[in-house]
Amino acid sequence: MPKKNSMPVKDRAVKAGIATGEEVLPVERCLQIHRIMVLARALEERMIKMSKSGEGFFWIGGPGEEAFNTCLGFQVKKGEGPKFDYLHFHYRNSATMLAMGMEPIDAIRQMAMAWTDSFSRGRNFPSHFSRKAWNVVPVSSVIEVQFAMAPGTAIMQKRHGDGVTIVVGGDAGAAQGDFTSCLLWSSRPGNELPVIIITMNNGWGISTSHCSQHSCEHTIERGKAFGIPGEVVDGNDPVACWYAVERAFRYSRSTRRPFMLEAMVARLNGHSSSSGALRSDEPDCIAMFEDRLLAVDVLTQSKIDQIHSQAHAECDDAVAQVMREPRPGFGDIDKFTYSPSEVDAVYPGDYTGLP
Amino acid sequence: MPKKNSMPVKDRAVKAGIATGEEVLPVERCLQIHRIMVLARALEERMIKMSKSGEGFFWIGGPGEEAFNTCLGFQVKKGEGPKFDYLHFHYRNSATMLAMGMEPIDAIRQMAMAWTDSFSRGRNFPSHFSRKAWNVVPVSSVIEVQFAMAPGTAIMQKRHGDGVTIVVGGDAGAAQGDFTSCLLWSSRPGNELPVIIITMNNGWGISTSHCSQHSCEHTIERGKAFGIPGEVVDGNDPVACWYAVERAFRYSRSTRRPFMLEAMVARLNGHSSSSGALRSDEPDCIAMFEDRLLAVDVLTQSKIDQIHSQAHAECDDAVAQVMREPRPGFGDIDKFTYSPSEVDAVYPGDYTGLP
Amino acid sequence: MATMVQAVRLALHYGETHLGVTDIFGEDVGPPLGGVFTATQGLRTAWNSPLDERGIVGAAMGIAYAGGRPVCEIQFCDYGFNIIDLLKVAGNQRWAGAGEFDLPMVLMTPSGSGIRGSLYHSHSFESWASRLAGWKIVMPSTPLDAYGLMLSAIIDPNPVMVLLPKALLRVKGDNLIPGEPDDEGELKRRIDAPVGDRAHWQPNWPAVEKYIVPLGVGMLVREGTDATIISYGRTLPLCAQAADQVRESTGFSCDVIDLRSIFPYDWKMIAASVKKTGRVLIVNEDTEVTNFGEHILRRIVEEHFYDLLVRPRVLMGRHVPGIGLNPVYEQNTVPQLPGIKAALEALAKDAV
Amino acid sequence: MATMVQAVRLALHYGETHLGVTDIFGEDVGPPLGGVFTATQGLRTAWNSPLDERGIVGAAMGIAYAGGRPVCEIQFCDYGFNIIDLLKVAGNQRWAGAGEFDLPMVLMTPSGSGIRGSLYHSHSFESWASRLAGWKIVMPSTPLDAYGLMLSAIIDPNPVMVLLPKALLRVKGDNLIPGEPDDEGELKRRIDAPVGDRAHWQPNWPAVEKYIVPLGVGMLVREGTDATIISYGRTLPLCAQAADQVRESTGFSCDVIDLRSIFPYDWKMIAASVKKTGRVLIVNEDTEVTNFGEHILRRIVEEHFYDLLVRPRVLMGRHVPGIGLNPVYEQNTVPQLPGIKAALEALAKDAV
Ligand SMILES: Cc1ncc(C[n+]2csc(CCOP(=O)(O)OP(=O)(O)O)c2C)c(N)n1
Ligand SMILES: Cc1ncc(C[n+]2csc(CCOP(=O)(O)OP(=O)(O)O)c2C)c(N)n1
Ligand SMILES: [Mg+2]
Ligand SMILES: [Mg+2]
Repeated sequence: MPKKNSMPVKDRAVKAGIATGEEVLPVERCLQIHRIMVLARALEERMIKMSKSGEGFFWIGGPGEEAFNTCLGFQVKKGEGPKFDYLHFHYRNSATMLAMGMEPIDAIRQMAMAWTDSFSRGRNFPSHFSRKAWNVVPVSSVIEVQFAMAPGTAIMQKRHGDGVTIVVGGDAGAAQGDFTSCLLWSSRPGNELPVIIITMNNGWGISTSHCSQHSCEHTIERGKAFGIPGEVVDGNDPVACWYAVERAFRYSRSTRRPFMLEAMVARLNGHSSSSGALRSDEPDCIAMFEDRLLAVDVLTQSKIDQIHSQAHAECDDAVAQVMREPRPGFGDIDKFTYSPSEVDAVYPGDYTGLP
Repeated sequence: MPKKNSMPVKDRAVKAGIATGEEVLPVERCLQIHRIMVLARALEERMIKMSKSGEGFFWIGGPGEEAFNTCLGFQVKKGEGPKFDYLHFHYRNSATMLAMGMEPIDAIRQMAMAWTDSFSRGRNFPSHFSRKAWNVVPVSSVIEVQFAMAPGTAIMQKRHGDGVTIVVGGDAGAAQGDFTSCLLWSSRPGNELPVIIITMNNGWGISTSHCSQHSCEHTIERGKAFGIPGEVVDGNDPVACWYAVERAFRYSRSTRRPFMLEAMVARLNGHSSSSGALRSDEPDCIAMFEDRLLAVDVLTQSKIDQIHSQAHAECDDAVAQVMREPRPGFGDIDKFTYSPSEVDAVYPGDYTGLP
Repeated sequence: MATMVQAVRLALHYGETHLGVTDIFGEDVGPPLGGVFTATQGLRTAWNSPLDERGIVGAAMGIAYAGGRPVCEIQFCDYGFNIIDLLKVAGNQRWAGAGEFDLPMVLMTPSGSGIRGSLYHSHSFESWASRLAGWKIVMPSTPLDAYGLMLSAIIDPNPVMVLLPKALLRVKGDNLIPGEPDDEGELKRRIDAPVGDRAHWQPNWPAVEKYIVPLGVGMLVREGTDATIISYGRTLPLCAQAADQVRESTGFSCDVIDLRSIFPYDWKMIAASVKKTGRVLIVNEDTEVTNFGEHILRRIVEEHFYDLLVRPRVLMGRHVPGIGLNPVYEQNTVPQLPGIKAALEALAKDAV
Repeated sequence: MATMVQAVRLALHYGETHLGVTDIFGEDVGPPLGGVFTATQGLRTAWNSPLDERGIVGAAMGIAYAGGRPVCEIQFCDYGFNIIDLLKVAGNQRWAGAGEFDLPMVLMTPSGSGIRGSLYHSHSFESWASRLAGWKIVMPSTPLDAYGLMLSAIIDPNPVMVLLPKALLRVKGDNLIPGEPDDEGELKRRIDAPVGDRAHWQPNWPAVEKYIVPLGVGMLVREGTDATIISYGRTLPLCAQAADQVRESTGFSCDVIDLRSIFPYDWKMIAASVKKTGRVLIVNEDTEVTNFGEHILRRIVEEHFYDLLVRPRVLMGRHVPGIGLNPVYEQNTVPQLPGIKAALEALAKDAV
């Protein structure tokens, strides 16, 4: 199990940065993370607005999870195929996608249900990503099924290179059997798998508190019986998140074994637009990070304001553009059902209605 | 969590008996247990014969689990309704049923698929018991679903008296999500349930070894994250089993909380008749117990032989009688589908075919 | 008049005060939310479960085995596809267990499209459910029927599934539930939890009364002579509307049957009407391959083939992997009023 | 000639040596057992999984996402009722995910009655499976078709489910698989694992060849002029036998169609035959409420109502909670030869 302070000494010493305990995150990295966090927040806020204005319908997303998700995204070994990392997300991972390089407009296209939505062609809810070039497998709304699939991608990765599988879910969802399936399948003796099993613990499943249903405070405790090490991290602290994610990646990538991470996060806009997407008074990881950046003069308030307004402008522009883009039409309903097949006499191409 | 030696001092001291460590099981109890173990074995062997002779088809059962199962059966608070214990068995619990007072002929009627089979009317596989008067809910072949149901009976018991729910499954089956559901639902904070969660660990799931699939040696380790105490017991030793079961009952009955028990047992006739029901060379709990009973002169070899032949004779007689009993007929196919209902216009009584 | 979701809440209240209901539970069913559709607000025996549908159904079975009368909820039927094995066991336990145990459990779940739910909040469940031998399945299309069917579901000592059409949950009825206050605003004030802090809120239940819609009894919502329309749930009011419009414009008049019970269904009512009209249109929104409406058609063909004057028709949802979020998808995936009307007009035009 | 289970084994061998199959897995699928029906003995890529059907399907999906070609097994389809949600996701992921990922996975599972399996080894799965949009579903009735369909299932880049009729798994075929040794004993010696110690056993695979049964193509196993019988799986040979006997005794001759593919089904073949004969008998053993055969009937009624000379018939399993172990239950729950013959004779007698 990796040690908390296993960060190379030089990183800690040579550069000034933001510190949590003995861990210091270099300034440039902090700024990079901050920018994505802000962009992610602006994106979500714009999408919430869309859900109220009728430019979209339903909203669900990740305000409050930006610190962790951004640190995760920057450290992914991004690419296509089993030599790269696979990502099995839940519906609050937009910051991870942005850190990996997604343009905000991509998310907005999905929110706007446009035909140009490359994740689902206007079919799926927001933050239900799917991108083959980055090994982001399709996000489904069915809580926790990604945990049943994650061992599969890791089985392939164990045979090719040093890619790892990342699977992310909520705290309430850990009640599903699939969470245990993931622990079990990732730890079969002699067949341990490089899976990073992540719980984003915001303390709630819709209206039901974690502590009312779960006797264990942290889901990583469930890993012990399977010999899976794990760590709980303050998901509001990008410095702590950065190094926790780094340790998890280092461990899984090198040992080819599973690791658990649990980020304690906020749910800043409630569960979804169904519950109003109202702002809660939980701690805000961006504001807190900005206080720290301001305190050591890494950023000024006016620079921060500028970053925010740039992010908002980028999202506004994206919405404006998307509103001019095509929507799906009647004839698009069957598309992408089947991949072309040389052995299918009825559907050699795509699905075309009943045989 | 109960201590291993919490048995009242008087029980240990006043009577001679068979000892395991500091635990001593009184002679009379030993003889009672031995008789049921032998009867259970004779019953299973007779049913295996039936599966080969055509008097029945498929056999599955509990040779190798008699020591534990008998000790369990004797300590059940037997009766109907939530004030008594509920039993959610797997398909190897015939010794428990015999210890509770079942006649061997009841099991044979099911094996023979007779209409007189009170458990399933000739419909289900052997050892798929169902007896309302004893709170034995119907056994299904679907591995581990009983673990999803067990919290339900315990919810009712927690409201009425001191009954506990007993749920039993195999080691391989603990891979199913339902096993975890049972741990989780039994340990909800403030809503802990009196469930005794039992794994009969014979090291195999059909042809697949436990250690090839499970990183934890014992399923009770899985309980720790849920705050559920547990104990592993040598399932071949009736003395150890007796007191382990006693501790489990005492804990769950008095604290109204869950407890885990894992009995390390043998699978003496393989998985089922599908794999031949051939005798394996694993340790035989009956032979071992008899050696101990012989060693302290509690039984003689001729008395043992007599007990065995009586048991076999009882089973042979039962088979002979069952062969004369009625079989289900064509008209019986729909029966017992529905309970009579005052609000159903189509099926006020039972099911009678399509509307 | 009460909405369907209020009607369900009133029925559950009647259930826990008069019919022995011991537990109403599921994800977010208890306080503070009282269900994502508010169906379980203010109920004395309502509680929140873990996010575990298998545990929910299993617990309901256990409670029913042990003498309780549970009503469990699957938050959306779309999340009931990992429990079919448990539903099968619930349906077969009595048959397989020589009738030793009754299993008086109710499973309620919102079903169908119409709430812009995208893939996982638009599924229909009745075709799957109809395959579960040992179960009884109902699906109301009005608040009053929801009340009466829920009471029957609770009273019946067998597993009963109550499918609630998502699209109709917030629609008001035309009839008062016996005991319901005349004034809608009053009902709302008395039984709808306030927005915001609910810590000290208590409902003030009206004294609703016993009202039974028996299982297996359909409702003839329109009477006519020329054709038979068979439907239920979300598409039922559309069928009634289509029938009215076609009758208005052409004089072609239809029996419109609201099945209400999917199983057992009211075969007598169907058969009598088909015999009378010789023209059949079956409408539901579940997917079109191996659909419950195809079963009804098979029964009609089997027993009334020679009574059919023209080709019978079945309108269903398309066999595609899901219903997409953009309205163009839903509009063109499941039957809507124009399509139903067109099918009816075509049926009317078919020469004998 | 190879049995169906041997044919499946040979196909999987061809798959892992020629078609890129990377993983064949499930409960007891790997050594030493090689599957409870021996379908996976001696295969290089076969391995044992935990007793967790959800994990099995999930792992197959993950493997397929990551460029592998998995064939996973559900030991009996009877244990596939807790995975319907995962199967739905497998079927909809491409549609919902803008076609980003293919999911070239095969799920194989024994289906149907006929092995004295009691409640949980006698279920049929095809009606459930046919409702899974995005999947392709096949069910062979001969070893050669099992071989050719399995190869197609492997080659097809979409999720394909191979339902293997339990009752026919040990039945020998009438045709050699290309590359199969002429001598049955030789085949057995070369590819069946010995009873007892298998630690050092290695199969000696014959050089079987590529042989494709395309998806969506039925097989006309009997040709006739008077009626059309549509079936598949266990009931198909019974239908052929019934057709032969009735033809022999009365001269009434039938097309007998072995669908082979449940979805997509061979509508052209069905339609052409129905048009020709005007008399229809559909036979399968799945339960009779919301049955896939009822879907086929609906298509026929929809498109060939006026071609039907007499009332079409569907024979199916009874809507009861299960198939009991005593043979009286199975005999009278699912179609058997006498019942099929009787139905055919009745169809023949119906006046035009
Ligand atoms: C299988 C399933 N059951 C129920 C739901 C409805 N649902 C959507 S989100 C949610 C709560 C999830 O809580 P958690 O796992 O903690 O994630 P969070 O939303 O808090 O990030 C529920 C019950 C679902 N999507 N899938
Ligand atoms: C859900 C399910 N999957 C598969 C099976 C087939 N099956 C029957 S017993 C068995 C092995 C069970 O092993 P274990 O749980 O250790 O119990 P044991 O038989 O060893 O007592 C399997 C795979 C089943 N009955 N149910
Ligand atoms: Mg949460
Ligand atoms: Mg075992």
